[in-house]
Amino acid sequence: MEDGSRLGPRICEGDCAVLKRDDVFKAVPVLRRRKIIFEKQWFYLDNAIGHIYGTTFEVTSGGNLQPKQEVEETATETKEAGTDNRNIVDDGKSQKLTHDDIKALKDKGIKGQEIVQQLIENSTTFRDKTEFAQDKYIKKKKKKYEAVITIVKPSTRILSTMYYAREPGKINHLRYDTLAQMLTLGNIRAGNKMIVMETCAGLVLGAVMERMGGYGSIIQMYPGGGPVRAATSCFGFPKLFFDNLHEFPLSKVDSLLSGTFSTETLPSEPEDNVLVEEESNGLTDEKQTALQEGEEESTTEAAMEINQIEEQETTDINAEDVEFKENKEKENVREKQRKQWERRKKLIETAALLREKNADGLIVASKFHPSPLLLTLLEFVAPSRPFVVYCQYKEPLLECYTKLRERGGVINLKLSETWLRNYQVLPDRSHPKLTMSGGGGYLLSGITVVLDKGKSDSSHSQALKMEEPSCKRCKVQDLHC
Amino acid sequence: MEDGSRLGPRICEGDCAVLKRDDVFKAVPVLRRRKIIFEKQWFYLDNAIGHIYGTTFEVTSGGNLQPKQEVEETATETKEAGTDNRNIVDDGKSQKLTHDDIKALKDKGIKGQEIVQQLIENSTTFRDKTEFAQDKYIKKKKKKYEAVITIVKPSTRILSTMYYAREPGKINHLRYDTLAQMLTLGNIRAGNKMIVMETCAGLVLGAVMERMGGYGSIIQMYPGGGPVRAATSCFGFPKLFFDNLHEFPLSKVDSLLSGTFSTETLPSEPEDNVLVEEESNGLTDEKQTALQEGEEESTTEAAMEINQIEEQETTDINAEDVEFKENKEKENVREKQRKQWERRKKLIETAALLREKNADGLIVASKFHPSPLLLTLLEFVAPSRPFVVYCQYKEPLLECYTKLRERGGVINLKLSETWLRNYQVLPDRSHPKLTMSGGGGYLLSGITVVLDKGKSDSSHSQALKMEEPSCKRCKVQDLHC
Amino acid sequence: MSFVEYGDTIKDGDTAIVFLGHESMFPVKVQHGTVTQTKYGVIRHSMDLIGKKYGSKVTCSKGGWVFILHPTPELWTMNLPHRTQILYSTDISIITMMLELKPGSIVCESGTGSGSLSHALIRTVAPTGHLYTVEFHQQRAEKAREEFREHGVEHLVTVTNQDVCKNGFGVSNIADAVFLDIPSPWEAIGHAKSALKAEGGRICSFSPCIEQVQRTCLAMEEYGFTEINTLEILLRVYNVRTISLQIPDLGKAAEDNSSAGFDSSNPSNQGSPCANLQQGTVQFKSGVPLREMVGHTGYLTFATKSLF
Amino acid sequence: MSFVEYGDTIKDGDTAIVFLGHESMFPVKVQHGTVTQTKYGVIRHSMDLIGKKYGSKVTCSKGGWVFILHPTPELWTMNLPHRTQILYSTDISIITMMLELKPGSIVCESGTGSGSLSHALIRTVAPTGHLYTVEFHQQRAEKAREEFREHGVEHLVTVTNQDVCKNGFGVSNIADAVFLDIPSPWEAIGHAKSALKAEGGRICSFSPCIEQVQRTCLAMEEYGFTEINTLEILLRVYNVRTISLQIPDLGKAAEDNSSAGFDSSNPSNQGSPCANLQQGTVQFKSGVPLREMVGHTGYLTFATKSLF
Repeated sequence: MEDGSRLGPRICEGDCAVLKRDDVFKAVPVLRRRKIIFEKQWFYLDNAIGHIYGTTFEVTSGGNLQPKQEVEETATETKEAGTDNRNIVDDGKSQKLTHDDIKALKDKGIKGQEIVQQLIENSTTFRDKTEFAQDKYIKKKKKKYEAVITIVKPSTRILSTMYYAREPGKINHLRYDTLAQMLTLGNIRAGNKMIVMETCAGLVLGAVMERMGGYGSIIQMYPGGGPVRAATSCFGFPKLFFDNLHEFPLSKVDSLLSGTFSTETLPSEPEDNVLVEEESNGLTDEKQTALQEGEEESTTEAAMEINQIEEQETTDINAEDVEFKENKEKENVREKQRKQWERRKKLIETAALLREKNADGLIVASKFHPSPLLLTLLEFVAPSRPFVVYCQYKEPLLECYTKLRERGGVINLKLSETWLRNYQVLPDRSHPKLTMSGGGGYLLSGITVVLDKGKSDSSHSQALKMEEPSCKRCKVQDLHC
Repeated sequence: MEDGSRLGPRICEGDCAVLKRDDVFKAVPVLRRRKIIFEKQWFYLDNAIGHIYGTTFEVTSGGNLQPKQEVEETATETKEAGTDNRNIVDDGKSQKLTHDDIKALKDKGIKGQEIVQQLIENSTTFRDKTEFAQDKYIKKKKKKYEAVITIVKPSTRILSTMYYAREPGKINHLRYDTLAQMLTLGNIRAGNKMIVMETCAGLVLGAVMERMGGYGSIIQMYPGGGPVRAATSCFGFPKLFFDNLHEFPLSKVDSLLSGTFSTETLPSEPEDNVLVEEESNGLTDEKQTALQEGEEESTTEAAMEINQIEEQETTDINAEDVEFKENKEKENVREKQRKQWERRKKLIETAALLREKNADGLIVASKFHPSPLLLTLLEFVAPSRPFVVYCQYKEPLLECYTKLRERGGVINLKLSETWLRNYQVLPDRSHPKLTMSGGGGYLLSGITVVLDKGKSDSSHSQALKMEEPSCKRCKVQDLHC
Repeated sequence: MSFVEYGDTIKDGDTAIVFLGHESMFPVKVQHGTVTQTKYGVIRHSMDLIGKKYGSKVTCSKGGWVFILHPTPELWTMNLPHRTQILYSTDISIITMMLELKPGSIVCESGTGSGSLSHALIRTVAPTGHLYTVEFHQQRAEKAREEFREHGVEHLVTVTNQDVCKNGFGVSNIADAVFLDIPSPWEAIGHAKSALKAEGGRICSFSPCIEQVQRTCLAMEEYGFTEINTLEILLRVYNVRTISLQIPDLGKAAEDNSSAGFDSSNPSNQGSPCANLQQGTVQFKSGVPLREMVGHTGYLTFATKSLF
Repeated sequence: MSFVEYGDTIKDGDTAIVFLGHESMFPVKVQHGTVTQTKYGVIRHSMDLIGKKYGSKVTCSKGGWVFILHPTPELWTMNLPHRTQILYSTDISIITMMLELKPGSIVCESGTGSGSLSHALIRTVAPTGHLYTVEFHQQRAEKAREEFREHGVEHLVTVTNQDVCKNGFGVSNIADAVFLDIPSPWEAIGHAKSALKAEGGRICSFSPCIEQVQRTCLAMEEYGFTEINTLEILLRVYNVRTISLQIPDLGKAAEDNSSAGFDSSNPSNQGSPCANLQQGTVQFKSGVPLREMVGHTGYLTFATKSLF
């Protein structure tokens, strides 16, 4: 096998890895003797263990993975392209191989690539097709009969793309380029003290953690019984990244601000939260429901894979803790108390961190109405720091904007949306991709400044004037500066 | 001069013509001995009269227009392009010709093209620039020193582009491609009976008239004292196009529907309306006001040019009517009475046209809230006919959508917006234009059906279900059909 | 019924659109004695359609109902049988405006394809204009002719089956506008120019790929076209929805409780702060973009054949 | 202050951002004894700035006030002296994510240009990563070095003045990511590949023109890059406005009048139907797109150097 020390990390049992085929990603736990179904192929990851991340495998008989050294392009020498399609009459009889023939080839263990070659040779119209149509045909067939997957290390790029494609409902339809804007506009970097409020399965939290690389601290605000971090766990961060990750219940925020905070009433256990997450998606519309039902299928599948990692870990811990069966109950009670004590201690620490009111930024991306979140959580942010709020809909951000203007203490407010266009770049046939995302959600960003509470009336009116986006005034100012 | 019968229409005195330089248009009346200012050049149109539309002229000394037979590209043979710009140090001293030198050349009557050539020869950095930078330089200088204009015949393409660029506030920021959508979605064609309600200076009316080519009839609904048709008059339609153009005051619509309509109370005279048009633009925001102030400058200029055509016509009529000065007053009273009588007669005719409730479509594009307009005016439309409503903002159309759903009698409702992207296509430097319009407004379109008033409750719920944009249901239906 | 004139009632021989629901419809040829199957049951043409008003609600045999719509070029575009990739109304709109088409215009088109644009062009140039449309695929040309006949517009259109790049449009110096939607439009620019009137006219070329556009622009320049302008137009459709967003629980309701000092270690009380909180929601209407939209149809290059 | 760490108070030597109002700001180098002119009057650094908290409101000599902001790469991008075309935050965001940058990453960049992207890259790879940036224009390279020094990030960046197409990045097999913003990126793909780690890494090329993209994609394929993906990202900014639209007068208020039968030929009564009508308006908040927006910056082509 390869020299791993020079070539980067190897695939290890227990890792969270990402399967990749063309543009399709799927996060899976690396486990032995576990059947994986991906892109209509089933296989086992056993043989992948020990290989370097980035390796491409071919699925061979019995669902075994076999490393593929070279990703060759399908033989182009067989192509004899027609110049146009005027002579092609589609009678549905152009393929001489029957379904049974193809099945027979497969059963014989003939590799996908060879099947495609046979399909080409047995197509009566292939030679008459234009070069473009030929390529299209090959690609289609290749996708159908060749089973090649690459195993890659998770990253924000990959996981955010994956979630947007597979389970957008879980991340409030936050498109990956919108997430990218948030990370940059929020000046997320090592050493920051960040406040993150998200209900995006922990994807946004993971992205922030990746950008902070274990330096600095993060306070995750959570609704309900505990933070959801299914996507966070997919990143495969080292343990130390979690040392400075704190969580604080949203339901304690008002009391913290009003000075009545106490740790006596803790929110319910994290387990309860899963229900909350599944129950409400912030939508009453039928269509959305219908859509999400459709999504739910794939969701369930992928979520299963991911949750199994967590289960796995839990099982491991239990296996270590429970040495003797007779001690189990006693142990459980003690363990529960210890955990409770630890939770309370951490909560007090986190409350202290928030009370300093010197966070270096605020990131909000949730299913809740952003306005109360933003107005409250900004209290904890130091002046001259950026904040970014995501919402799937524009209207709530209009309200945020208005409320923030009334409140003061923020400048450079900007409501925006990005358009993302992917291109096909091929010799003589370059064009934007034929489908694109209709929308990736909206962002409201800004910068905090010292809030002049005494003179709020006068500062308010001046702040409004100051920020009014008037082209005329800008020009005049340009001249002066 | 050219053989006009074969080569299309000639420029005539009194025409409304459009001046064109690069992508800039301006509509002007063709008048003798009248100074025109366009793109920082002044000239007289006298010499253009009698030439064919589409002719390109050069502005020569004294503001005379001289036809230019060939539009040659600037000599490319002098170009010796550098490969990159690493050796260029910008010290602001690269041009050896001074402002005075250039002024001297101009005063000598040297043509613009020659001035540009001299500028190139006297630039110390021109040869070091990349080919791209050289082209950019030439274009910039050419634009500044060469005075070439083309005179073209007005059309919807030209006038809608011109209005959007020069006076968007006058047409409620209706972008030309949005107007194009309206004309198509509205199935505007010869022979239709159309209802048009617009406050876009008559541009939308003109576009509808162009597409109907004088066949069929149009009923223009107007607010205030009379319809505004400044842009309509720019099209230069033949007189017969106006024979079947009717107008009806909005303020009479409710009484018409309720059966209490009478012609006894006519709205005030058209002249009053200009004020209304100028007063309200539907915006309270400072920025918009600032922007529109900026626009107003060019607006005033262009509007002046256009209005002079109308003045001109009025003067002509008066000149014919008033033969003898002593008869003037008597004549005036009689004339006024005749006009009043005619107006009333036309109003009764128009009311009858509307009462048939068989219009072939409805087009709304106004500064007013579209919801009451749409709900009321749809009463006059036959079933199975398209309607299209434009609004600069999305929110009012959301309301229209909701109200229409409650009302019933419409299907295929669609709320949309178009993105327009212009490209630079040049060898080795093709890309989308660097600036684009941020938005062209929103459209709500649909089709009328027979309104089942008796069963409104049941039909409403079924209609809602029927129209709910559910992907799932669509797919099922596809299979069934 | 014809595609260039509205009729009030459904007649034998009409092409009508059966509207089943949101973006679900299909065209039907109305014929005495014929029946059409829908998911709501059978429609009997003689009984249910002929003589009825366009826009009527028709109850099918299973009790469900549909609307019968008068055909328009736009409805046809949404429902026609695809023989090729077709142009949709968004592109058709800007093509029609930028080519300055109106009643009386003479237009040349190639290829005819599935006739989506052709129907829209005929509608706009009627009753006094004409469409010359050239299609190199024989079957398609034949099918287009048949459709134009059925749709009552055959007097407004001439379909020619030839290769426009080799043989041109078969007319010269009569067109106000030319439209090209062929794989190598640059090979047809010369023919387009000679089809256009001597006094000039407009041309449009539709191409999916930028390389085609580059070659076409060069050819247009070579042939002396001016105002060469390439653009792209995309439709963004919004679904109108009532959204309701939860107001997050920041603990305002729980403040009284926290002072009461419930011990969270008592399992029966753990849920209590959540239980007595009034989770409010905010409702609003929103125009929500579709998750996926058409990201590209083609580049449209417009140009003017100038006077000289 | 540094561009990779927040400081609470303004210190001598800091680069701070003076915020005057909506999108009107400028950077200032804080120095004891210096004064800065603004339209609101003078700011005296020793008195008004040094020792104050970042984010403070500072009153200028004429009584108007400004905010003093801590610099961030994003504020720098909005305020830096342009020596070239620069990359803006919208593109920078997607570049950073798609190159999978994080603390510790080694990145190569060419050209340095005005340092807009460089500052953002350094921010992201700090404190343990490094940026190798290559600029062929000597003046610009020098200026960039100076800025990095002033901004407290010189330990995180190496500026080299050479032609990347000829001489590469000056490092090999150490980069996690390479970014190219040069006129002929295809000439630098080989150098980019050898700068990247043996185990692979990511590359991005920014080009305004599609022809550059075409050549670059070919070169990437030739050099065995995979996942070649070209995209474009555009920012649509909305102004938040209170809009009020008039409710049209359809005559409801006038109905009583019409039955009263005023004669419109009586001039004094002509205006009456308008006069007594209560022209209502509807107010709502709207996010209104700007009239003009940036329509294109460049195409971004990303690719992966794979394991084999």
